[in-house]
Amino acid sequence: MSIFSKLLVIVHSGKSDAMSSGFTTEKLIQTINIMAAKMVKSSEELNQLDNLIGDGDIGITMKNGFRAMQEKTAQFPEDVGSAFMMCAQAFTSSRASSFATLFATGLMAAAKETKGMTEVPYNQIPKLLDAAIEKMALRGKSNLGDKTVLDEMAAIRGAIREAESDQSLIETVDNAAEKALHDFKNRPCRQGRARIFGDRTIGIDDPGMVVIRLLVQSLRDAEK
Amino acid sequence: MSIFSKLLVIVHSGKSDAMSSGFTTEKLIQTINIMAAKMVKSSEELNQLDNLIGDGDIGITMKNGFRAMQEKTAQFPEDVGSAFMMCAQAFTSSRASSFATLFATGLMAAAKETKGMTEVPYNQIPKLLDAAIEKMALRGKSNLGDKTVLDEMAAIRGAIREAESDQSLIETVDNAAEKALHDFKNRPCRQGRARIFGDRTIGIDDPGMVVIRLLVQSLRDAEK
Amino acid sequence: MKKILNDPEHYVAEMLEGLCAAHPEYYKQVGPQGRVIVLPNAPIKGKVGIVTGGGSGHLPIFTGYVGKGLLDAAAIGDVFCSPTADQIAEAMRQANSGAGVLRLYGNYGGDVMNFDMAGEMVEMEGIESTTVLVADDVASAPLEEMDKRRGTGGLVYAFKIAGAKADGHADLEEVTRVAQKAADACRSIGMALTPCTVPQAGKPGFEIGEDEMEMGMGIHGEPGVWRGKLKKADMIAAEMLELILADKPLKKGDRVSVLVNSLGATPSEELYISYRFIKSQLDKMGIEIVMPLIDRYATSMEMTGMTLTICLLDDELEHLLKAPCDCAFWKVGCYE
Amino acid sequence: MKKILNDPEHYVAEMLEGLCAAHPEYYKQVGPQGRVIVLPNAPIKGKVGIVTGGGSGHLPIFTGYVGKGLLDAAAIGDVFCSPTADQIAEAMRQANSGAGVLRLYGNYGGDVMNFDMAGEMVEMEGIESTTVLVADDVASAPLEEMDKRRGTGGLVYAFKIAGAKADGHADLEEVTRVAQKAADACRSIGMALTPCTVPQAGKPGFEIGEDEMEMGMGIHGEPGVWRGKLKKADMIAAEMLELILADKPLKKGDRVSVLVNSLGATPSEELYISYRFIKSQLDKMGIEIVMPLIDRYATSMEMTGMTLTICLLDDELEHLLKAPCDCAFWKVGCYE
Ligand SMILES: Nc1ncnc2c1ncn2[C@@H]1O[C@H](COP(=O)(O)OP(=O)(O)O)[C@@H](O)[C@H]1O
Ligand SMILES: Nc1ncnc2c1ncn2[C@@H]1O[C@H](COP(=O)(O)OP(=O)(O)O)[C@@H](O)[C@H]1O
Ligand SMILES: [Mg+2]
Ligand SMILES: [Mg+2]
Ligand SMILES: [Mg+2]
Ligand SMILES: [Mg+2]
Repeated sequence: MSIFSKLLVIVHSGKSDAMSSGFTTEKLIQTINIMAAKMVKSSEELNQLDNLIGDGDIGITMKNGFRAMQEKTAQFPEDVGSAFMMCAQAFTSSRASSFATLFATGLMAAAKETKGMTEVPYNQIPKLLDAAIEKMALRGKSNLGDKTVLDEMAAIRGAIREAESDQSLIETVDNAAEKALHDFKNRPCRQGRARIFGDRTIGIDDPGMVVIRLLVQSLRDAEK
Repeated sequence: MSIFSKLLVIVHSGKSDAMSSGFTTEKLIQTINIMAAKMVKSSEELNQLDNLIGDGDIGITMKNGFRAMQEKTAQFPEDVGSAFMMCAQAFTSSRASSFATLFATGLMAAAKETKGMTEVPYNQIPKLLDAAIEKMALRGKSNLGDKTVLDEMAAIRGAIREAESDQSLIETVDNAAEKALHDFKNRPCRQGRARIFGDRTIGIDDPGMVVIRLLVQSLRDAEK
Repeated sequence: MKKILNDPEHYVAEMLEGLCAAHPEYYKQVGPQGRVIVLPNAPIKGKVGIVTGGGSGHLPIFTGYVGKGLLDAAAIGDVFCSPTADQIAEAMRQANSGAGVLRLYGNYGGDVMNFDMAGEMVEMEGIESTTVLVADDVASAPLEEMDKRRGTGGLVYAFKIAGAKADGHADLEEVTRVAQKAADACRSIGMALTPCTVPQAGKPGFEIGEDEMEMGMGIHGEPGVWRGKLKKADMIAAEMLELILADKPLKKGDRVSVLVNSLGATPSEELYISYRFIKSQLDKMGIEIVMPLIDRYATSMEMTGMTLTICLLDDELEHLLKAPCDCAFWKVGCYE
Repeated sequence: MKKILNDPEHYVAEMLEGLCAAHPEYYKQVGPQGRVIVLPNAPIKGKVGIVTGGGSGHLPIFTGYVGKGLLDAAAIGDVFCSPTADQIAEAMRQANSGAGVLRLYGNYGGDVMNFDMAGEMVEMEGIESTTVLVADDVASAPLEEMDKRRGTGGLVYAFKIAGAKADGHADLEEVTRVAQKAADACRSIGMALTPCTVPQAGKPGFEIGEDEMEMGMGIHGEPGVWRGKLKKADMIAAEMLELILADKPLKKGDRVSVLVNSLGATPSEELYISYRFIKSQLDKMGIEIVMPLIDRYATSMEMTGMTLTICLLDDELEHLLKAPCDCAFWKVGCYE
């Protein structure tokens, strides 16, 4: 069973298991590596998407951001909160862009929630996700429904809550991620650079949403 | 017999005739009109030539310059010298360019030579041409052989001197004008904007020389 | 990409190195990745610090306006990219003499998030700060959504006016008040004829036909009000003026400053042709122009086009606008 | 033709109208066809008048440098065309306070003929005048034919230095001497990436490949030393420096000013990238840079490219270069 799948299973069931009672720095590093590979591979595709309704840089942002985190993993402390904080710093300092700042804001929220813990019980993960969404919305002065990264994250959060069984969890999350993208495609972007394009964003996926969707996909693929 | 032909005949023979004992303001106006028509017609062609080794404006210069002179002809006084002076002023003030300044310099030289005369004996015309060439060379700080307007004018001056008979004069001048162009074609321009193109001007006619060649042609054609 | 550069990755670093080497009397390079440019004598005792920031590629904006009677520090990002929050935080630290710091910058999403984050970072260190956003581009959102408008030429007036106020050792509240007043007094509109190329992207930011212009386009190539055949200068100026006046009506007797700004490639000659018409229109309306600014004040590298900004003055703003300032790109009056 | 203009025929007239409307404190429009721009308070009693002239399309050159501590009057032609002799003559009359007039301009054939003619015209009116030609472009003729070289960035130094000397009420002989000294102290070289379009011509002055540059090209597109693939900034700067130093060797301990000038579209960012390298090379040679000028000082409308000028200073030139001046495009120091 992959880390992510195990993570989700446990998150959903609410019970911890003996072998792997929680999310550790080591697991964080593994997760980062899986996601980083996906971001490197998808970088150009993401740039092109951002180019349609933005400045064409979200692929660079993600590639550089994940590389910056990878460069720090060797120094990650056992304290998961501190490790998350280092992730946030690596991500922002590599390159400033809306998404980098939002992503770092989310990581910082997670850092705060997990400060001082060497092992984060899996069932606390939804709380981390909630905290991240909340802080990111504050930072972006944006609301759910604006067709941003937040909507994709909220869909994932919802899927975790509603998944019917442990085994189907990763599928459910993956489907929800895909569905959210689809649902928002024909709505206009109301935040960021894309906002200025107004109705021209209808029919185009929001780049930030696609990033989250790809990250989920990378975890699902890793499990196969 | 056209004015020009008569002019040349008499210049060459050195004798004046009763009917038309000299060059008057009226004849100056007729000459200007003939030349102006040619310049208007050749303007674009001249620009294109100047564009090869210069800034592509000599056609505009000539068109505007002759038009400016034509606008003044109604006010030309009987004094040929003053009329020439008005020509010079009209030509320079319409548009500054090397050729306009040189042409005006030549006209001013002619003005000085003919000041106070209402009729200029035809046999004085070579003197006017000499004066013009001299002053233009001083103004342009240039020498014969530099492949400029001066070389074309010098060739015409030479042809007048050497023409074998009155009747053949216009033909001789016309041929000399054509021959000078041909002789200089494969030499490099050593003055003006063209100089900077150096050997790239070999094989290209000097625009200023072509102007003079066309003016002669207009007089020959007017006679036919 | 027809640019004079070495590695696109080093474009900003080399540009800043050259800028600071050329004008060490105005610009000192410090901070994370050298992306903070600060007045050599900052922080100035007792003076409110003014900090800005934003993407590179807009010289003189942002870095260029660090100077006497202007800004104390700027955090500068990659071309058209926000600086990072820690760079902004460092700029604030450098500018802070204890009298507090005004964060004065353009209303772009990424910048706002990073300036907010930086503000929170230094707040914990005891640095008091305020924010004024310049959001003057009328083409970027309707009047009802003014707070969504992006900042453009109005930044120049806000920098100048707030800088002069801080120069007179007003307190943070006062400096913030006039900065906001200046920002509110400005309206701008842009138009573009050709795009520019972000070095790291290597290709033009947008495409536009050989005979086309875009009215209302943003300085990063954001779409505008309409795109169509290139009009004559007077028609363009008339429409720009109209769009501004529809948003902020002026009346006889008003005094304004006017900024006719090249986005880069548009030469001064064309700015003056346009100014000529704008002045004639304002003359007809009985509006007086004070200290017109006609040059490159806020650019997008080699973009062809211009922006028009009108800043409605009162006595206070006029006085501050005319007060001395001194940086490598702009000098007003004299310091003695 | 992507330009903001009305009728190309009125390009210069409207540009001058806008310029004088914007800056009446510096520029007054007089003379035949309004093509003479003069300081409003000229002629200045007891002061030698300095007059320049040349084609339009090069702002700030020529007209823009009419100002305090700079020029008294300029005669301005159509785009890239000489002014007429009677326009130049009128500029000289306007500048003449009785102390004589220096004709200070660039070595272009048409200009020389017209300035000479104008000189002869006003001589008859009793105006004493001298000539200094700026001929600093090393690419335009070999060292043996220096007198055939065209004028470019060196004009800026000659204007500034002669202007400062005249400002100190030196006599015509002295002003002429330092002007000549400044002209002799300068060497320049240009390079271009894209052409510009003369409005009346309506199409670009030359063609050049998408990945090509031309080294040594003149400001009107005159052919240069070589044309080939666009090189990296440091390679370009190194070659430009080399061409200048081959012509005018510098030695350890020399003091120079450096002008890195955009021909129009090339943004300040790229000038600073280039300056960074030039300074590093001169540093290595032990040559000190004084008052570097990095901006648009002499342009060709929207041409992409730059010129590099090096002006070797002695104490006298340095002092005059740093003296105050004030025009709409350039301010040095303070008048008080
Ligand atoms: N104010 C905001 N609130 C929430 N999400 C935002 C906001 N602004 C941008 N985003 C998200 O960031 C994505 C764009 O990121 P990025 O390309 O880094 O932006 P930029 O290049 O404009 O700084 C958008 O697709 C959107 O999902
Ligand atoms: N110094 C000079 N001496 C003699 N003739 C010259 C000189 N300079 C230019 N010319 C003549 O003028 C012609 C170019 O005229 P024109 O196009 O008006 O020049 P520009 O546009 O460069 O001012 C040349 O073909 C040459 O015949
Ligand atoms: Mg983006
Ligand atoms: Mg971005
Ligand atoms: Mg020509
Ligand atoms: Mg010409």
